[in-house]
Amino acid sequence: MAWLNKSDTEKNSPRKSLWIKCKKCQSHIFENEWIKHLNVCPNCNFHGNITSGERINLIFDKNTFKELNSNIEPVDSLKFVDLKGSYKDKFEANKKKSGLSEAVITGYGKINGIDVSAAVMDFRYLGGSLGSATGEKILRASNYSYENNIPYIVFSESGGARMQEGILSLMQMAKTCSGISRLNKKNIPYISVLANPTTGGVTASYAMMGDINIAEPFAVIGFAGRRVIEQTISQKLPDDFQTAEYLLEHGFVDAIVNRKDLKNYISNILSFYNR
Amino acid sequence: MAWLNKSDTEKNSPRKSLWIKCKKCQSHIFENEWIKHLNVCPNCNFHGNITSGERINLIFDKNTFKELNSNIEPVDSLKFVDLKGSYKDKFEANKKKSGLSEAVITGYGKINGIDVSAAVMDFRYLGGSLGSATGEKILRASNYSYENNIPYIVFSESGGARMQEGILSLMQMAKTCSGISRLNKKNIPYISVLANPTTGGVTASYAMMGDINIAEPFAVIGFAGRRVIEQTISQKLPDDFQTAEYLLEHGFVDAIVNRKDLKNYISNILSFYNR
Amino acid sequence: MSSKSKKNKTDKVKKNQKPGLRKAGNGLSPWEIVKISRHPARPVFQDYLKLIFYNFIALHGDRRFADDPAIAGGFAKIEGNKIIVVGHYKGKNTEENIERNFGMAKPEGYRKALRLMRLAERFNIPVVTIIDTPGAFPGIEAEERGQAESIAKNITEMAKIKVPIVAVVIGEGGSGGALGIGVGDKILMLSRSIYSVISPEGCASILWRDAAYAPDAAKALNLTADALLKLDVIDEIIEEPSKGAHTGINKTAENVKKSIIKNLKLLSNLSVDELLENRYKKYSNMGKFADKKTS
Amino acid sequence: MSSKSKKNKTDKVKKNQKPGLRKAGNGLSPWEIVKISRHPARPVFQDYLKLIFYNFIALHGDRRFADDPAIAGGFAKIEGNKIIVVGHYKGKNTEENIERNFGMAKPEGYRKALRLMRLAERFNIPVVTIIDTPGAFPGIEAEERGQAESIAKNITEMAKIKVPIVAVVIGEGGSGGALGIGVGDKILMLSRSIYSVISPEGCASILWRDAAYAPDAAKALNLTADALLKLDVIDEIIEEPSKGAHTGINKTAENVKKSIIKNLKLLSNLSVDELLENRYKKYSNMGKFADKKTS
Ligand SMILES: [Zn+2]
Ligand SMILES: [Zn+2]
Repeated sequence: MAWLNKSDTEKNSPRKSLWIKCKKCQSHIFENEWIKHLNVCPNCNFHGNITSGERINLIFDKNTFKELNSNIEPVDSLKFVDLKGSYKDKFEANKKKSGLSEAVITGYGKINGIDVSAAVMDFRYLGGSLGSATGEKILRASNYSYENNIPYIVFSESGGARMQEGILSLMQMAKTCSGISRLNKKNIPYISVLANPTTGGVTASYAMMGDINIAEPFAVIGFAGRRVIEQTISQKLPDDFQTAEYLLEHGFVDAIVNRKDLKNYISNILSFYNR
Repeated sequence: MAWLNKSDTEKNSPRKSLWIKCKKCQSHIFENEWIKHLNVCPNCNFHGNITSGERINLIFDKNTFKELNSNIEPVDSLKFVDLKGSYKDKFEANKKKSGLSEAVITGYGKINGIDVSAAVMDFRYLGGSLGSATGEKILRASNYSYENNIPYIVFSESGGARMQEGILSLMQMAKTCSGISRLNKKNIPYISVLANPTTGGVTASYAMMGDINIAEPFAVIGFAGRRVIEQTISQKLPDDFQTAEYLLEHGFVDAIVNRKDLKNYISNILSFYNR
Repeated sequence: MSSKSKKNKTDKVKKNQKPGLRKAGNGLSPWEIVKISRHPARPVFQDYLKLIFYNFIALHGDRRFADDPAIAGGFAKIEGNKIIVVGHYKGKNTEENIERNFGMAKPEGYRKALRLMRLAERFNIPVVTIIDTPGAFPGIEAEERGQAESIAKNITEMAKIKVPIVAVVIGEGGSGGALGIGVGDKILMLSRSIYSVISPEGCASILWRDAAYAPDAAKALNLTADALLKLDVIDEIIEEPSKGAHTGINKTAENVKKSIIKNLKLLSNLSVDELLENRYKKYSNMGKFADKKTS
Repeated sequence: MSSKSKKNKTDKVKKNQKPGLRKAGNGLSPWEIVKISRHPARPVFQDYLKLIFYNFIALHGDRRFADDPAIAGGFAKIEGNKIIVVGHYKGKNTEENIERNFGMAKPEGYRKALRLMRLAERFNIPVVTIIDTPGAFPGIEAEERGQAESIAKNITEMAKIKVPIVAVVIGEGGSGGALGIGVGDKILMLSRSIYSVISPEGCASILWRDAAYAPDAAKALNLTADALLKLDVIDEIIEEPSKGAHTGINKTAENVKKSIIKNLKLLSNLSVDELLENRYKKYSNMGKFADKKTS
């Protein structure tokens, strides 16, 4: 659970601490308690990140999830180098640290007995960013739905497009959506689950295109970054701006569902699919 | 031109006057001048009503318009009687006065050489209201487009559904739109021209469903009546509320076109149709 | 095909529904029926959601601007049938009514309804709509966001929805605001509900120049279920107690359920092409006019 | 089919475009090209509307909320070809830019664009999109009306539009705001225009923690036409004067016209099925990744 330290606890809290500090209410939660609650704050219901593996365990019937295309990995096609070094070094370090070879795990499995194809993003790997390999895996997963006539589900948790791949990352928006477009034509249901955070190019592509969009409580979901908007308007934004609750009110998500209820919620919806 | 007296001049101005008072700027315009300008105020560009016959002359190539279904007329199926008498008496009086047998003339013709089917509403007849016979004629006109694969154009000028036919008038919204729906499926272009006024059930059905919606300047276009809304909100509405200009700003009409330019504007659009 | 099934329907009505139909009008004036249709205790959409629908999964939002609380909808089951249900959502008390805008929808409500109906197409399950509204909301923001466009769009698109649509008027069928979710293959109506092109008060204030003539207008408008059945606008009257559904909620709900199930079954036998062709014919036959050439 | 035509294209590029491609990069750093792409005198959409399009009929509105002045579009002709043209509309001066929001569209702009593309389907004429935006507008109202949804929807729907789509980047191709009207069968780019996932300044302030590193970011991002052609993201580079289109507007416009016409002709030979299949293949092939199993 080393990743928890990065993504859900204060970076400067010492690793040895068994307390997790909730990002939202700032309560200190005993680590076991936090994990027992599926990384949800028992005090304020803030939903922290969970790993793709944990998500899969949570959603899929035991031993039914079969990963596909794990062999697809990024390349540093632009030889991108910034202040902190090369993209290649970065994704290799991320791989080492997270044990993941991309920001998404894709495959198929059963949810309360219903067959689906799925893509599960993982924030640990480069902030869940959308690169070429990410896009390839997500498209292949939707094509698996297309070919097998089974519903498609994506769990998003992403900072957006992966800058280090330049325009190629932007094009993954079109690539993944071309897959969604095919599902639409064939009338195959697509459910998008938006976890905290889902922003930028991921929100502006497949994550917002669900036939049904489901958000986790308090998830930040938006296109432009908060800071960018505050610069544009030269004033502070309200606290609830770009939250799941804000998006529900503005008509962009169908429901906000607690993590513990998500599996049954999804399978309930899928049970209505009649083809 | 007796109707001008009712619809475009002050009712209490004596008929013998050769002056038309503009509804918008209140200027007194010499009648010949008014007619020469196609019933448009030379002072403020307010577009007054024109008869269906004048509209046809204005839009269609000479002697190309052929009327269809002129035999369709209203019946007083509800035996509707209000304070002023029966619906039957009312529409018969309207027929006598206007020479029209319904609030719409339908048929086909050529616009700068392009074949179209068209419905031209006429405000003189019961305020251009939508009754069963109106709806039947409008549906038949769209079906003429459907069967002959030619574009469809409706010129609306209507106070809305015809109350004296009760629910049957409401159902004409669904009836006329079922015709538009068929045109959509067959990808046959439908142009809606909205003249002053186009309100209520006519706006909330075929008039707003144009692939291209064109409004005449200053035309009042809306769903709920001004007075009803003012009662709801207990305050006066701004002057431009529900005008063509307001609708353009809010994204509901493609263009505001002067009456004198309308024929060429429409034929320019139709010249792009490529089937 | 359409006219045949229409005939069947009419026959059935004559055989089975006539007594109810007569009872519907029996002893009650149209204005009394108007008042029953608006009775504060009259069961509303959320009552039926509890009584006859189950596994309801509420879905939200028009994906454009907002989620309109005046219209609710989502997946639901009714006697084992998977459906999408969409309806006007009046409140049960003043507070709820203010929140729900008295069931008066804005454009985002109609757009949400259309989105859900298209979802029904994707999932290949029928649509049931529940109509109960004084009318579409007559406010500035509704006009400025396209009240007319949203209703027009729904009416036009509902003609193409490739799954069966059953519409049920349970209270007030208020004009375009009702029709905006009302273009169905079958239109059912509770015997004390109304469906009208304009409210009796509105009609009276225009044609009688005094809203106090509403009872006269109610009579003239032919807005009761039995009048509408005679006009071939609705397909079936659903029985409710003589004094109104609120005096026998469970029995009324049971009748509503039976009628919905019966009609869903009838429609399920049709192919998509037949369904859409019948729907087109149904609406193309709406209205009464004279054909002077042939008459 | 797609890979074959891709090969053909690549061959052609190798034969005909290489000199231009070389010239494009020649002597100019990516950052200099960024500055040229944003030059205040650089021709914008309305210049091309005057120079290469004619019979333009502007159409307005998203039929939902507003008409966004940051995106313009309508019917037009180009060398005898009937098309729908849609593009970002930057102003020619500060006043116009404020009115047009500097070509930064809001959701209603993208929704208008989609409406017009569907109109092209109805009229059966191709779509030409003109891309020139710093990005989608990053403001509260844009977020609250669904900036993300509107772009996502366009990208998804453009994959299905049943007529050819040619996209031309004439200045700034700013991220999702560009892609929102940029999913074409052919993507053309002026040699001094840019197309990037993020502005160099934005990238620098995140990855270099200082916007002053924008020139470095510009280089790293590979945002120039020649870089994008090598990455198989665009199909063709359109020549412009070395110092920028504003130093030779007429000649540049002529080149843009020729390129559009050439590509419209190529696409007009395809059936709708081929067109959509090729479009799908084009985008499904976007990106570079390692397949560890096969490599
Ligand atoms: Zn907390
Ligand atoms: Zn005037």
